[in-house]
Amino acid sequence: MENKDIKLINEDGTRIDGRRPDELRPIRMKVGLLERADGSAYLEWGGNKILAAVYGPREMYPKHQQDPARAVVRARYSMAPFSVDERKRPGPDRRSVELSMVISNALSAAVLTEEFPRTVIDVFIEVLQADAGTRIAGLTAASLALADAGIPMRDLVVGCTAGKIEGVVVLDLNKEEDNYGEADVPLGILPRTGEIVLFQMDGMMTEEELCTALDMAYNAAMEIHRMQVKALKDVYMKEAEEGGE
Amino acid sequence: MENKDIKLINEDGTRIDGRRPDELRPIRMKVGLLERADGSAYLEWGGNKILAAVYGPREMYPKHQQDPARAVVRARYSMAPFSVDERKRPGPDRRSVELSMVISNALSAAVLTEEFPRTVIDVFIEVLQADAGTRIAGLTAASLALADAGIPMRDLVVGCTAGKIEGVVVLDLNKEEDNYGEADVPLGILPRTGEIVLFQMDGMMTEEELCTALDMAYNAAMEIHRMQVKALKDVYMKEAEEGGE
Amino acid sequence: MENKDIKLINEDGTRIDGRRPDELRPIRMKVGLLERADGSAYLEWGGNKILAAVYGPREMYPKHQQDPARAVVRARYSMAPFSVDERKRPGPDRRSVELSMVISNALSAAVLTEEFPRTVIDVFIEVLQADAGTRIAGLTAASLALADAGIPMRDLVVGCTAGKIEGVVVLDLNKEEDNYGEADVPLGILPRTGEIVLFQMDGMMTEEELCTALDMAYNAAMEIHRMQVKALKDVYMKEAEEGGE
Amino acid sequence: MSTKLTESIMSEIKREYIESALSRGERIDGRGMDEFREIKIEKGIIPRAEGSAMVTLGNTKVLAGIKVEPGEPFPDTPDRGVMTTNAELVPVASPTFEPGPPGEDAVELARVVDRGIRESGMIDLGALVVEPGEKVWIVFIDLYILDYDGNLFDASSLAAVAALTDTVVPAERWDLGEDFKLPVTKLPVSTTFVKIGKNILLDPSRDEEAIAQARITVTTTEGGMINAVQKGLSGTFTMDEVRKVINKSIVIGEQVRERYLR
Amino acid sequence: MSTKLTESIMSEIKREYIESALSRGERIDGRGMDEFREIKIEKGIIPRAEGSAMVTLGNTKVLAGIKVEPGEPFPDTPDRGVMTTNAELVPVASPTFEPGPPGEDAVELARVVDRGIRESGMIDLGALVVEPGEKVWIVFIDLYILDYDGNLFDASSLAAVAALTDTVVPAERWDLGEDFKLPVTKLPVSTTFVKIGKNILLDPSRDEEAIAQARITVTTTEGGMINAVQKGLSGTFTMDEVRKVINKSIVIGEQVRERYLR
Amino acid sequence: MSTKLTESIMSEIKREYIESALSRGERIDGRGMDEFREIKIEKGIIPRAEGSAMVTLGNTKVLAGIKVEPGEPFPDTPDRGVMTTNAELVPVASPTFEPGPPGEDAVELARVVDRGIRESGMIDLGALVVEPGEKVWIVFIDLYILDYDGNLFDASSLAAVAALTDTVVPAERWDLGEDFKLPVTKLPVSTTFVKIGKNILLDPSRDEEAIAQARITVTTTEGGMINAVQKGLSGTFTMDEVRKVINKSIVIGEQVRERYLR
Repeated sequence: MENKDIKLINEDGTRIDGRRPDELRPIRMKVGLLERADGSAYLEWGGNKILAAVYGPREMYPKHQQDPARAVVRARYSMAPFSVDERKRPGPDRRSVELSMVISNALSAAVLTEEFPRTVIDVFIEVLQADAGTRIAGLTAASLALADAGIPMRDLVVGCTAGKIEGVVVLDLNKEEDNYGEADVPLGILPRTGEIVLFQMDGMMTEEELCTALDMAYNAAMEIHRMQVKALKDVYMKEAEEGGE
Repeated sequence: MENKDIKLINEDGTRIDGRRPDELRPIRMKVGLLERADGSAYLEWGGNKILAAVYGPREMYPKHQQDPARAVVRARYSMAPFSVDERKRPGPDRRSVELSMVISNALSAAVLTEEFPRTVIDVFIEVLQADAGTRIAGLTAASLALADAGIPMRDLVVGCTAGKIEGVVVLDLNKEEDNYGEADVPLGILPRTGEIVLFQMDGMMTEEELCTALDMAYNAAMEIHRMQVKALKDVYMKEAEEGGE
Repeated sequence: MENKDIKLINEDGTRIDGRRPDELRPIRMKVGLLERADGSAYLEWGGNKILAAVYGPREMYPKHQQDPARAVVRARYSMAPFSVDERKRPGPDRRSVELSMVISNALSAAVLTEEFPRTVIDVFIEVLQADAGTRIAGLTAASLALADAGIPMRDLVVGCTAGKIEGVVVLDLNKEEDNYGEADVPLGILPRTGEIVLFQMDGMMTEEELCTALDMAYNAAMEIHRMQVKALKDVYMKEAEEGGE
Repeated sequence: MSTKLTESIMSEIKREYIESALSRGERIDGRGMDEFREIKIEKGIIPRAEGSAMVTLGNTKVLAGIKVEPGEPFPDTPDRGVMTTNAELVPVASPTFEPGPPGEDAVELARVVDRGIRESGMIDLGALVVEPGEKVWIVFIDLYILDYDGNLFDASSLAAVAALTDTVVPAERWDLGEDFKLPVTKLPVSTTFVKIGKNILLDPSRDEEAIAQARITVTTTEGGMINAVQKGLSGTFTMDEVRKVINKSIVIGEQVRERYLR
Repeated sequence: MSTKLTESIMSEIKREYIESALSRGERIDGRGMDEFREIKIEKGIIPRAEGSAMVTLGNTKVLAGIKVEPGEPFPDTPDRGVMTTNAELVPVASPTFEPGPPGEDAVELARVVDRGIRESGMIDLGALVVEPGEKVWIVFIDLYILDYDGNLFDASSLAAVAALTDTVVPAERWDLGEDFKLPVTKLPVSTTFVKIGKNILLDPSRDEEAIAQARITVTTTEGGMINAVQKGLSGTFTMDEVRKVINKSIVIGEQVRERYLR
Repeated sequence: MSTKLTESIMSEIKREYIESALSRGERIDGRGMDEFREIKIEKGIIPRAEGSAMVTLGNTKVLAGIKVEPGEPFPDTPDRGVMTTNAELVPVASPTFEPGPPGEDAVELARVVDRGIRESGMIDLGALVVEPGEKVWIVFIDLYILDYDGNLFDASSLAAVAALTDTVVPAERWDLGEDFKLPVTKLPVSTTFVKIGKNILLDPSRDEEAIAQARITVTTTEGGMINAVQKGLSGTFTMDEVRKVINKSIVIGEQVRERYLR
């Protein structure tokens, strides 16, 4: 996170892509597009293109990883080789191992895991094109895929990233802002209770800045949650219609 | 498969090693030379030197790979580090993974796998020196090793390669022809019925050329099959004699 | 083992660190310093700093490696990345695989393995700083950790290294002597019976030199064994005292 | 294990259903023996990649992404660019696909697709040289299988070929001159058949693949040239069957090329 | 499996014991909610390393060793040195740690420690350049967990920071001028809390970690700056709890810095 | 598991048979205690390799192949070629050998063979320099175990040494001057003994190895020099036994060298 010669904030306070500090990039969601998966969702968020699929609950293998009291939610975050400017070698790196872990934890907080002891719920998140904020976009898509798979949850999971660029706290960093900005704060919540299920930060911020960023991301997450609900409604209304034909 | 300055066909129609277009390289086969293996065979074919050994039927491990209805024939094609001009690093590469698969499939077509459910028949093919056509040489040797191990088969498996060099369809490419020729057609058959169990091709051929190549390889395979039968007879006659001493 | 310009033996017969040919480097031992391990020991020997920990006997996993008649003693020798001048990449290399094996064998000779069939006794040896002779230092520490874990043994295991530098047979090579000397003879024994449990050698020695080296290492091992006994007494007397308070 | 039991019963039922239809000369989805399922090709859907295409073949979905980067040529071909093909059976695509390095199915798939493209000379590798022997363009073809409903070979091959025709070499990003379209000279098409009993079917669905004895893929190019063949599975073909398949592949390949790739 | 049974009963007993103490506002080892266990830092204990420190936090023991070697810079930062952090959950430390490449716990640990140090700008990477774009100093931070009794994050972070302040760049060994102290400008401190029921506890012991629902680590530097946050485990925090933890981390971080690192 | 049972009974029967013969001072194959099985060495059987040799020792078969290629020297020995030894327990050789990267047995085997050759100075590495510090010849010794019937150490060592004496450095292929014979100055020979009860036996067969308590390999060279020792297995030797083995190894090693390697 180094400030090069790039100017991230214009004189009128807008950002390099013309957004206001608290403005989201365009978001599109689609639920249930894969044939084989038990549940699936596709999400475009700025330049991010992300596919999530759910399989399960199914028997946990190897057996010694079973939890006799609940289902294990096992998310796997993965980037396609062509999703970034320089080709990424296939296979997990340390970053994707960590992101898989924090996403697994965040989803576990929402799923009623105690209903399916000894099973695993596999959540696969494929980043087809990356444009900053992929972990939160992946989390948001994964939660839709879980809903599509009919997995009982006490709430959807939704999130947003805030950050700091050229001293200003802003919402939803894009790639240039992420590369040259000063801080990055991904946040995931359960919208019904406002509980925090994912929270990371790196960069350099004062306490006040961080709290501002948290509030900004929190409010945006609530807005994105409304899109989630709409996307789910769309698919089920469509199904109902088709069912009625 | 790039045509360099090398001239592969002489003015009299013979090839760089003096063979006619439809002439095989010298082939020698020896059955049952290893002490430990359940069956084994050694084959020299041109400059190829290939050892095949069979273990099994034996219990399949790990268990979840067992087939409750039949034996799994699991061939593993491997090249010794010193078998080629530039030392090959030990361990499987993508090419050997693919060849192991097509050879496994070809042998499975011959073995009466339904007689040994839940077991594995391991076939190890070691290329000690490589000189083009190793997959077919390995397949031919493997089938002898299976016979030597007493594995019930509905037929031996045998094969030959044809190809195209400087526009001419020829039999049994050697290394230079394989490197600088225009196409390569490995074929494996069950000689009794003439069924095709292995068939690959790469290069550039017309339909007519490919069919000519197939016929050529087919006929040669029948000839090589006679050598297989002789090699097996030799070893059993020798055993019978020794048994009678 | 190449002799550079370095002079390893002074004119008065002493070595570059001032020792006589048959003199040990300073050795310090401490038993039972880790909280979690079943047994542990820390050993400083010259510049070597080595930690050994024992877990077990515990159920052997995977099961097919169980020995129905006895416990398996499984030592793992490992060097910390910062233990040597040039950072060592984490993970086992071929050298550590071999040393783990010879140390496992040497410890197995002492442990009454028949008392714990089907189990494994894990011995972890971590070289935190390396200064020649680490395998023997690790073996000596491991044997203390086994004792600390209360594993029944017919004897402690102890060892020492001898070697040859500039034509002279000397005891307990240090790093420079190991790098530029002519031979290295690590020896491990059971002190009660004098049986040899570990013996390797590499370099160039006559029969007489090798036998001299063996005797020298053997006698030093007996001396180090007295330190082992003292270190164990110290810890148990301290425990007894504390128990009595 | 009741799931496994159910699976096994279901697969037996499907087998009978497919075979009984075939005995009447029909496929269960109503297709002719030599008919592809519906094909849809969307190019350019991953703008960050140098080229991309999503192919939908029935319910099978394959995304091909192309990256082009400068690198070293192979020592024995100093004056040619490099191409390399990788396939990932992404676990979103099927309950049986597992995360991890490519298994033998993924390796075979990548290698068969690669051979068809390479041997056809589709990419003019001679035009991908920056400095002979030192620096050439490396074309990475990455196949991402997203939904598996049979016939990955043809779907992947189509996706790779379509993505390559969509590819621009990003020379400017590397300060190596102006961007230019990847020089493409041929359009190889693969056609895959399976054998079920005596029947030979083009473009098998997943249910058909599950009960097939043998498989064969033939890749052809303009002018009736054959560039790659791969026989798969442990069943057999007769020589006559093989000849017919080769002939059909040339004819059908040309139709696919005309309709979807031109 | 009687061992497993015993373990499970023991852990239930421990849970009740810890929770009942917490319900009285107490921790089982008598500490206050925002109190660290005893901290001991020994620097320089591995003289062969370029820097080292052993940190004892209660019964938890972490050894950090620093190696510094010349190498190539990253292409996008030709004028900066490189730092890299690796953590090994060495199997001496716990019956549940297994030999082998770092698992997800070790990866998370290394990455969180790394972020705190990196984002604080602790190491002046701009001063670690030998020849821009060609040769820079690479700082390897290796964390060796030797005894695991809870809160590896703070113990590892302390060990890494202390070891870095002990580090001398071995320029002479590589014929690159005179040795010099690693230029260190900040002293980041991480503070880790867990949530058990409604209680939020600093520096959890292993028994407390075992029953915690959620974990949070905040790394702060001089002047109340926050450099890294990591929420862990599958439980949740309220926004209010998070704000309090952030504030406490700044205060307590400054105390630790003053007392142990200055 | 009836196979396992049978195996276990068979091995018990073999043990009694071998031990009872030894109690009469005999080995089951009639050999003397210090006698090798029949040794056969065929050099040059892999013409494509730079050197090769197949060694048959009783029923044990080891093929050694040598490749020699130009490469970089180690930084600390810029004026010396490089040698490296690798052993593959090829799964053709035994029902218990599995495909995959070398296990600990293969690693030990390769390292012991390597030490004997390296420490004897057999290969004149100083004569394998093309350009000091830049380019030297790398000698790859690959041991391929083809049939395992005991005593891989001596069979492999013999095969490696014989193959090295057969080796021509392929300088012409790399445009580095004329081909030349690999400069070989010594002929190290390893002799391996096992201990069964009180008996110490040279060149153990597989059945003897299966019941041996301890193993020792001593590699010696011209002039009675000892270059490598490796004690194996978990049994013990007395100091007296070790001294005798060392002495015998020198004597027998010289006989083998004279008879098979000169």
